[in-house]
Amino acid sequence: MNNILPIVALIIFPGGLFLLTSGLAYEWVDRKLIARFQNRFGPRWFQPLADTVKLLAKEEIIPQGVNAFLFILLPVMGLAAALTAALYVPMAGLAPSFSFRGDLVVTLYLLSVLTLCLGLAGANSADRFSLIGATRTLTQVFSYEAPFMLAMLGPAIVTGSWQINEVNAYAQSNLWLIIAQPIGFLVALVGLMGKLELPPFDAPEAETEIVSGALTEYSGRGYALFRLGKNVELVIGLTLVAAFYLGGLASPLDFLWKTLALLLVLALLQTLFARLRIDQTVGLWWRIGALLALVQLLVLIVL
Amino acid sequence: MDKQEKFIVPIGPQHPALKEPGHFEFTVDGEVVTSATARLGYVHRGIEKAVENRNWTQAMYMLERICGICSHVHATAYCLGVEKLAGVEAPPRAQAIRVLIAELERIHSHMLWWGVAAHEGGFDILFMYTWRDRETVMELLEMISGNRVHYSANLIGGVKFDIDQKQADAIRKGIDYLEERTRHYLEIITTDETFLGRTRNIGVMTSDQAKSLGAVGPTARASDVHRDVRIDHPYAGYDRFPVQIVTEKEGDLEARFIVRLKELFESYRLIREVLDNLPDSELTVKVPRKIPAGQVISRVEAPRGELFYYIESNGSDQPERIKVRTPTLPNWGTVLSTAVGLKLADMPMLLVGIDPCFSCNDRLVYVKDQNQSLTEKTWSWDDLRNHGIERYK
Amino acid sequence: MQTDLNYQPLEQVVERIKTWARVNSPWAIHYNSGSCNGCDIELLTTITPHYDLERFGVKLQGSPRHADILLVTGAVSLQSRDRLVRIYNQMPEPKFVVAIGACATSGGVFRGCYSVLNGVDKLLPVDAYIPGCPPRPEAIIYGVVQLLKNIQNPNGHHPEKPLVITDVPPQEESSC
Amino acid sequence: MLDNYQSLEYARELLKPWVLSESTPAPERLDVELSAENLVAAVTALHQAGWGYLSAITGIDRPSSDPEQEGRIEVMYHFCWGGVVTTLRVFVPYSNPVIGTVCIEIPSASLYEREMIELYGVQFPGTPSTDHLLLPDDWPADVFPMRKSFTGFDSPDAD
Repeated sequence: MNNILPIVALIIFPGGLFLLTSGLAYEWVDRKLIARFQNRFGPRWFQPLADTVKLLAKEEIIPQGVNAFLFILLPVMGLAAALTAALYVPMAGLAPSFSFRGDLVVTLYLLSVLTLCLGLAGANSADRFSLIGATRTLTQVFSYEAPFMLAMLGPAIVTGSWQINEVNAYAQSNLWLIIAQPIGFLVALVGLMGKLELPPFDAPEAETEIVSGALTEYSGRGYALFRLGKNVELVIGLTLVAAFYLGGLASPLDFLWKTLALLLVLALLQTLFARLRIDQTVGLWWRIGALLALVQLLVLIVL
Repeated sequence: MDKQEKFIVPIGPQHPALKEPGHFEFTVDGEVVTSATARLGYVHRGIEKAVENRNWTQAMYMLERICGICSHVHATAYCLGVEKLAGVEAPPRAQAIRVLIAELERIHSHMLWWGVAAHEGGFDILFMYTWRDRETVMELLEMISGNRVHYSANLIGGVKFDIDQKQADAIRKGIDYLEERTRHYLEIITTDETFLGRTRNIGVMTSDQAKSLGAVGPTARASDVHRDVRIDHPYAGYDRFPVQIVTEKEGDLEARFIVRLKELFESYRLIREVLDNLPDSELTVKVPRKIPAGQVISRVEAPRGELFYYIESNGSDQPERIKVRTPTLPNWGTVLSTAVGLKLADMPMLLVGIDPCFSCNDRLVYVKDQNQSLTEKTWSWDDLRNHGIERYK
Repeated sequence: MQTDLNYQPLEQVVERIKTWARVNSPWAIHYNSGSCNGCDIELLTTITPHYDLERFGVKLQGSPRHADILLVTGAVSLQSRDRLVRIYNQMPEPKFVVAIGACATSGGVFRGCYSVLNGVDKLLPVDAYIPGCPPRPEAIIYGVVQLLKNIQNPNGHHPEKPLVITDVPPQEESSC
Repeated sequence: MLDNYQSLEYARELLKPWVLSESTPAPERLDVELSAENLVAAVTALHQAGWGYLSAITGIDRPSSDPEQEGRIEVMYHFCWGGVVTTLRVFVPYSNPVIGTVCIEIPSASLYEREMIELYGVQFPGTPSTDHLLLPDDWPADVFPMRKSFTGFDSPDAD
């Protein structure tokens, strides 16, 4: 338990404000890297901020044939889940503000609540594209969730505890787990891309097929909250994988360069691949992802 | 599956996959498409009617604007037809310049196409890189004609501008750069795993299916059908600069990519040949204002396939009738028959596979799905949109 | 957008922030209502590396819900007239219309054809016209930047905007 | 592939039973006039023999000059094969503009026929579908834009 006042921890520092700004900053880095890889100039530094403020200031259209209460609630719930997940993760290199035995499972569950909200939002509206987007989001959840969990279990088994804080401490003390468990790292990274629906796994919001999937009907605030949720989840996912596999996060500087290195790898992977069809993604995950993660665990147990 | 309401996915008329308005309804069962219908006509501007009360030269400017990507080819077909009617022959240098600009336009059209096709498959980096390289050919066209898209090089009886030595060298330099880039793209398209996952043996069309459906251009040549007007019936300068046919066997989406890329190598060779031995003669020949009565058929190979012009004149200075049958028209039949059985996610790729040019044609093809007996409640895009409108009032 | 003087200072600040955000992240949606796709490929060229528009924050969106600017190309053909109206109605409020190319501005070379409605302004309140057949990518960017400037200055000219435009029968508008 | 002359001979001999009049306006073209009834038979013969493909169907409105003689619509079926084009020409009076459909033989011809139905008012009994092709759905039923009699909704204010 670190010593920052719980309220401050919740609102300002590791939670709330800091997270939203770092989410926007990471989104900007991500878009800028992709643009530079595509030989384009890329957006200015305040672009995500301008996008979010503009979306918040736009008129909110609530289409009929949609359960209005759910329509408004889902984005808020998604963002809330993403924000709470941040409390168990060693944000900015400091010790996580709350941690208890088994908070790894809770964090992973909270991270996938946002994707479930997205699926529900899609199913909620009567527009054809959202319905298809919803089915794709949910099928994708079932495909990447298991391998991603298994990949996260690797380091937990080695440290012998389910607490993120302890795993982080263990990772700092001895050999980087990326060298000890390379397959686990690979599956975790690619699992993160699946969770955040980054290309090549962006079938659920394939712009050229189903407009923008579950989010087609959303405009203004709802859409802004969903985008913020996605950014926050990007940051948390990066810190989680960095904490586990890149030898723990001791100081803010450590946190910074490790997560940005991971983001660079992520951006590179994003630009390299064409979008996979939904059945190809599911096939890839179950055949390769799950198997690799299992092999990794067997190696650990036998070791 | 019989009593359940068919799930209709309307794509278009406004849809990010389509750069132009066309309305497609795919009846899907889960992700698999069971039947496809198209409703076009959003770009119908009544050109063939308007042309009848314009004189011969005015008509050309209108016909050029049928399609932004293949405007030169429309003008060439029209001018060749009218020159044949008037019993006049454009000078050899003009014919050679027509071939040169036709090939440059083919490069510009094919590069545009596989950039957009890559974007459909979610492969945006190829889209960006291809369109960056396409700027070279746009600059060449602008250097020669002063305009990037509608270069209107043609006159009835000749060509408007000449190619001097400095321009020829700039074209050769541009072509060398493009050839090296095209080799690079051909290598990417045939090896990149994720892209192959989207194109290999999808929308396969056998060669006799292509023949019976009357497919034309690269779409037919990808299914090993030897149809290329530049070879069957050489027009303008193509008899002096022969073309070799480029065909593929498989007839799937990947083959269509490869045929178009290989055709570009053919275009580069042709352009160098034209530039090396450009016959010197004057640029235009005198054509009477009133074209003598008669009718003529003029066929030209547009980037997308065979373009068919039927021109009839009644001796006055206004055409009696100009019928334009554009290459995308017969290719529609092939798309909507190969669509059955594929996945919904493949539809944008399939639609873009034949390089559809809606402005060239606004036609409709209605293909009944096999199980006729289904009672289906089709919710067309209009009903969906009407429903949308009442909601927000 | 008009920040007239009787606003209290706080609302003026909020209004200025809102305008700043709208000017710096104008999302666009493109509809081809009967164009020869010359303007469309020039429009697409503006988001490719050579003229990258993302540096100004412009992003081509798929759904009318997410877009602020409606980029219309082509002389509105009778067929696509009601689709265009519907897309306009589906866009959330601060929305702007840009007519790209000679056809969208006045029907261009197809003016007078039986199935063409000469120009977009016969149907929607248009904020910016970009002439040219097709306009060069630089011209399109210049046009969009002029629109953004117009949004930014408080007493900029804005066409009057009916709340919802109903379907306009062919006879009525072809006589005007 | 036969050369141009042989393919034209082959087409002429294929169409022999139904020919009313014949002409070759250009070296690589054969122009055959038929009566409306046996058009379908001629098209089937050409298609069965694998003679090229139906490239286009062109319509021309021929209003008659003197008042009591009725105007006609000329419909041309163009078949292309390599460098050679055969045109089957059919005349149909205004009063009953009816031609047999060729869609059974050539499925993709349905789009050409729909254009004729819409723009010229020629009827093709048995064609798979007849709803609108180019013109908007709210287009008045009996107005055929490509007929000479049609001069647009209002005088084009352009010129």
